[in-house]
Amino acid sequence: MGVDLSIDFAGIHLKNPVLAASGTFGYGADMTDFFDPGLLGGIATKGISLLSRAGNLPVRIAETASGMLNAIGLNNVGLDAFIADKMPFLRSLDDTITVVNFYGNCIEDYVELTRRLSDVEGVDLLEMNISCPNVKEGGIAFGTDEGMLREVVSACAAVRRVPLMVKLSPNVTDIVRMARIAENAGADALSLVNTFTGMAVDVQSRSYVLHNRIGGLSGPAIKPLALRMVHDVCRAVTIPVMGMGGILNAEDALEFLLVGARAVQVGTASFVCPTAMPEMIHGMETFLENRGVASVGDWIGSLAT
Amino acid sequence: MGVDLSIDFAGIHLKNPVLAASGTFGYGADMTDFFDPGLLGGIATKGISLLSRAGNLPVRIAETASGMLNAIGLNNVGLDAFIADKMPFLRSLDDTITVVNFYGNCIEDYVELTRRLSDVEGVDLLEMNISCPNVKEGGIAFGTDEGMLREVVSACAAVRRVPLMVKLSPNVTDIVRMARIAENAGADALSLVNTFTGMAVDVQSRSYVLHNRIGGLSGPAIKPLALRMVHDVCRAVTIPVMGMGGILNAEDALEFLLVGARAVQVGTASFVCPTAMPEMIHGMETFLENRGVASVGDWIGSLAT
Amino acid sequence: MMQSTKTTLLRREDRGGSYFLLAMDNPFRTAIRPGQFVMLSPSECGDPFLKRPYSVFRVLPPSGPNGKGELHLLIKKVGKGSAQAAELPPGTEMDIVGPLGRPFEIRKDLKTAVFVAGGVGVAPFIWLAAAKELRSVRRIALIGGRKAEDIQGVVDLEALDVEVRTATEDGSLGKTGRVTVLLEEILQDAPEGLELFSCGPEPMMKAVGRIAEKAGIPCQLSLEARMACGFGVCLGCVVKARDGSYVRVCKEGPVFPSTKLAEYGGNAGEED
Amino acid sequence: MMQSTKTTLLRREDRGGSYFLLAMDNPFRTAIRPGQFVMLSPSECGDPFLKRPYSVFRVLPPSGPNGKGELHLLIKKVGKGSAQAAELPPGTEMDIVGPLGRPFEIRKDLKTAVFVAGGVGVAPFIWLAAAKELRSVRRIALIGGRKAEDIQGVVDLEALDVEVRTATEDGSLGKTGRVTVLLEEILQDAPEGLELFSCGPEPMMKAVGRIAEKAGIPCQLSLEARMACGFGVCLGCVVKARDGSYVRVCKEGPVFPSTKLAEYGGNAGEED
Ligand SMILES: Cc1cc2nc3c(=O)[nH]c(=O)nc-3n(C[C@H](O)[C@H](O)[C@H](O)COP(=O)(O)OP(=O)(O)OC[C@H]3O[C@@H](n4cnc5c(N)ncnc54)[C@H](O)[C@@H]3O)c2cc1C
Ligand SMILES: Cc1cc2nc3c(=O)[nH]c(=O)nc-3n(C[C@H](O)[C@H](O)[C@H](O)COP(=O)(O)OP(=O)(O)OC[C@H]3O[C@@H](n4cnc5c(N)ncnc54)[C@H](O)[C@@H]3O)c2cc1C
Ligand SMILES: Cc1cc2nc3c(=O)[nH]c(=O)nc-3n(C[C@H](O)[C@H](O)[C@H](O)COP(=O)(O)O)c2cc1C
Ligand SMILES: Cc1cc2nc3c(=O)[nH]c(=O)nc-3n(C[C@H](O)[C@H](O)[C@H](O)COP(=O)(O)O)c2cc1C
Ligand code: FES
Ligand code: FES
Repeated sequence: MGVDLSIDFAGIHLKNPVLAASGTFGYGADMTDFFDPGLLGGIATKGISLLSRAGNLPVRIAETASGMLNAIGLNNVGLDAFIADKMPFLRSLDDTITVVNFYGNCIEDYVELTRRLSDVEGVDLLEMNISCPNVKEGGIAFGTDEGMLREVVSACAAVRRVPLMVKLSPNVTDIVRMARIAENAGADALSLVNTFTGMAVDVQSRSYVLHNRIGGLSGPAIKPLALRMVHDVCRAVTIPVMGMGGILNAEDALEFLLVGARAVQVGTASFVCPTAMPEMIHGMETFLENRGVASVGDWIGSLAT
Repeated sequence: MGVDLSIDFAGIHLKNPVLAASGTFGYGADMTDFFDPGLLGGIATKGISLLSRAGNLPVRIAETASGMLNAIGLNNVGLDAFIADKMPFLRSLDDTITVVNFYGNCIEDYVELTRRLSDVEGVDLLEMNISCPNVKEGGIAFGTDEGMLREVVSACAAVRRVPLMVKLSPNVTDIVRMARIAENAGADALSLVNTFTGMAVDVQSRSYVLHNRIGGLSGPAIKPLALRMVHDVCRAVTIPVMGMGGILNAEDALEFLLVGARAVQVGTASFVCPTAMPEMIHGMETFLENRGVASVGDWIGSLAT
Repeated sequence: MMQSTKTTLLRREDRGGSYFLLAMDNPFRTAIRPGQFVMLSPSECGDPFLKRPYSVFRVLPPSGPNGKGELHLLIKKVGKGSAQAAELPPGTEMDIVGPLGRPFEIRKDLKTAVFVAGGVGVAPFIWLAAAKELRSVRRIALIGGRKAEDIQGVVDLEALDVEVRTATEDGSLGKTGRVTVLLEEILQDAPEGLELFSCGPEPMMKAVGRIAEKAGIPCQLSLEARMACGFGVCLGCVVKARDGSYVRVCKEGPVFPSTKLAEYGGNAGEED
Repeated sequence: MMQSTKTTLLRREDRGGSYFLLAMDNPFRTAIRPGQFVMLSPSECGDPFLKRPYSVFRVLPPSGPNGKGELHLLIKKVGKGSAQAAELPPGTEMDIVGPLGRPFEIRKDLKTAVFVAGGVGVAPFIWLAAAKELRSVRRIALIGGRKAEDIQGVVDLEALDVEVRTATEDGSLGKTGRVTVLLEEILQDAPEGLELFSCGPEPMMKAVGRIAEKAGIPCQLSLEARMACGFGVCLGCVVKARDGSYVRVCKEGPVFPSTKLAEYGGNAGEED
């Protein structure tokens, strides 16, 4: 018995392909009451900016059918506090990789964050967030404008000293095109999808539910859309892809791996079920074992076509 | 008592703003067992092409969280049979408007369909489908390529003799841009959204669920995305907008009207609840009456900003 | 006349393995014909999103002046919806649409009706066997399945004086092997005025269709398909007809003459 | 220590109007402090998608050797989730996360505790009133609401020897007017070692905070916010602190000293 769940991802060893998604697991230490975060393949941190950010005014979340909108606005402690206060815990998780999600207002921010985070001990992978729909400045434009995408990825790739993963926005006509641009500009890996731009209004008060008016849709509602994008991108690039969007359980995670993702991130599911990730890891193991698949690597991309 | 639910839409009188969405109500006569289709504001037919089309191979549908994927592939009887066999019933519904959804493989097809449908007695509004994700040829490209959109809309606008509504694809980076292009090219109205491109795979069989591999996502799952797009487009154009995407009940419909749609279409809801539309019309009336809104026209676009 | 309405669950009966029977109020005004089905929502919330199609297993007439009569479904637990249905407490209100689809056709000159069922595919044959028009007809049910628990409906059919023969692949009940073995046996006797009625897994029905056509015996197949609406508007449930067109399982079917279908009978589908 | 676990509904008690009490197994190993809450999933399917936060109304100790103890919630039907919760049959298994959030703080020198509650905001005060540390403290509950049925928890509080005063806007029970009128009366007596504890609609709590700060009386407010997680990771539930930062209602709260909050007390929110 025993299925090998480990995988190589952009040269990094993952003991299993399940990571906590950025913005849904704090800085790794908030959910220790529920399970040992050291069980995870990795943890993607809340998006870090150079300076701390208070985020958007409330109301910040709205429930939708099989999903939720969030307009957190990249509320984070800022780079220095992150390194000083949050990295020690993340570093203490030996074989659970630390993925630092980061965000800038301009290319210079992104470059500086890449440079400085590359030097922080324990940072295994950088996840460049160019796709947050909840902040007014530059961020989102990098994710939807081809020229800006090329420029920011090239600039950061030039100074990275740990692998650089670019997190793609799903709010585009042709995500495969964006993926190729990021790959050609030097990205070591891709992650997708970030949230879809959406809105909720309240007929009782005749007003927007979110103070920010728009928010990002996540959760099972988006799974079919995310799966299609991950499928298409995996067929178009040679760098590894981390898939996400609406994954609730082992079967969902296995679907993303089946279409070619080498690992998955799990976000909203943790809100609904705090132990979703450890249960998912266990469920994947059982499923693969029952099917006689010896290693998760054999499952990845094995969709019949 | 009595709320005035009627509205003018592109010069057409709608007795109420609830229409059956294309592809979800056949040619109007299939659901008479459940309710009198003459109760509706209008009926959008299944997409008509010049020649009949068999559509895609099964499996054509897949259930998803709060939604479904379809890959019907514009299975339809073709223009001649539509006019001969299906229009008589639609024409018999006196004050329920007939919206003919149509689809071509090339500009010439669209132009011929526009020309010929314009002459058919009882056709009140043409709905140009340039956004079906389920057919391999031209269709989808018209909805996502700016140049092609401009060209096909201009060409059809030049020959239309009834109002021309362009149905926009949500699978674009900037739907407002597409909306403006359609408006400037001569569209009399816009409808949105068509379905979002998605995928389902089956981990048991390790294969695609849909024979067509990809399908269009509809149902409540997409409501927040559709609502944002309708909201943004309504603020950007002066022609009337018909909103749709995941509307299940009166509250959902009122949300689309609140952000500026002058009418709504209801699709997938009818599968889940065949009487969703008449119940919705009744519910809208009750809601507006309880709030002292005398006319649905006063509600439209009345979102507090 | 189709209705979209509500029904109340009266009781649930365990039928062994993953099978159970749901008895509910019959909410329909129109008589339900054998072979017709309903779309049932096993939950009051929106998850699962779509209703599920189930064949009508049995209808009990109203008892007493205000009785509504009962509608019975035989359900196999295979996924989310059926698992939820298996947990519903009596008294639950469920959304239901029906009666739907084209029923079995019963020829005037029918002398011997052979039902060929696989697993839960036996469901429509109880109501068919009970049809008035079949009372004076010889009725034989051939039921196949993987193991004993997959052989359902035997007591119900026998109570209606149907001759029942069974086969299981693991030999745990009846003949060892597939149900088609039982069918070949019947055909050797070549009874008069014979017609086949079949419902079950796709490969089984394809085989039955082929056998029937080779032997020149009329055969009606009750098909399954994924359905979104169940009443003809979504075009999601189609199957290829022999003329190359697509026909809707929910509307032109679920019951088709095997000769109408492209992939059942004839030379098609020899892969099994 | 927070737990994500399951609980079984024991019974539902109608409390008039749109209020009801749910009694369930207390599945938590950690003692629940007054002011803490749970996230409850009122349905076994994924609709509604998110859990709902509810204050702990009462905890009953385990009775008998294998007893688990009981957890009581007082719920007002306002939307989808609470409407579903109101229909659950006893025996239903529900997902629950808890105990969550920062409880009320009980000062050593507290002499008079005044609970100012609006509507279902009375919920946390039953468990607070029962706290060991408050046994020798004078406890006064001021409960306001629109009409009589909105005045909840009176018997429960009186059973704990709490002095209860009520006010309704329509005058159907107690004083006519808002609960703040009752509060002003209390403050005229200016009892010693006074502290306010308040929970209810936002405008009410803002008014209470203002009154408390004007009078120089400490005041703890139990806030509401839309929550996705309930345990600090989504950053969805924040409220503005007086220092300009955002604090999480689910983690730094739900109970805050009024002086910590930007829009409660001080000069803020005079719009009411
Ligand atoms: C006309 C008709 C009559 C039927 N009568 C009965 C009946 O009397 N008793 C009964 O138990 N079942 C019957 N079925 C089948 C029944 O509808 C399905 O078993 C049910 O929809 C499964 O729902 P679920 O939520 O339990 O499973 P799901 O979670 O939806 O699916 C479970 C698994 O089955 C697959 N699946 C689901 N539906 C289909 C399908 N139609 N074709 C192929 N694969 C599918 C899914 O991909 C999944 O792998 C009938 C179907 C039709 C079309
Ligand atoms: C810490 C805490 C403790 C609580 N304790 C209790 C309690 O003991 N008893 C009790 O009955 N309720 C309590 N609540 C409130 C309760 O969580 C909500 O009433 C519940 O989530 C509503 O869910 P629903 O599905 O019934 O309504 P929904 O359908 O979600 O919403 C109904 C309406 O209320 C609005 N709404 C929902 N939640 C909020 C919110 N947080 N703020 C503003 N508007 C909102 C919605 O927009 C909608 O218009 C508490 C909330 C918090 C944060
Ligand atoms: C509350 C919340 C906060 C998020 N914050 C971030 C963030 O800071 N940076 C980022 O790249 N993605 C962020 N995301 C997006 C998630 O990482 C993920 O891409 C998305 O939610 C889809 O996955 P899911 O459906 O599993 O949640 C956030 C999502 C949620 C719900
Ligand atoms: C089964 C099905 C078939 C459809 N066929 C068409 C079509 O022929 N032409 C078209 O423009 N849209 C078609 N649509 C899209 C709907 O008209 C509508 O735009 C979409 O489903 C979103 O609305 P809904 O969520 O209310 O279903 C179809 C949708 C479904 C579900
Ligand atoms: S299920 Fe919709 S047409 Fe058959
Ligand atoms: S509800 Fe998620 S942080 Fe408070």
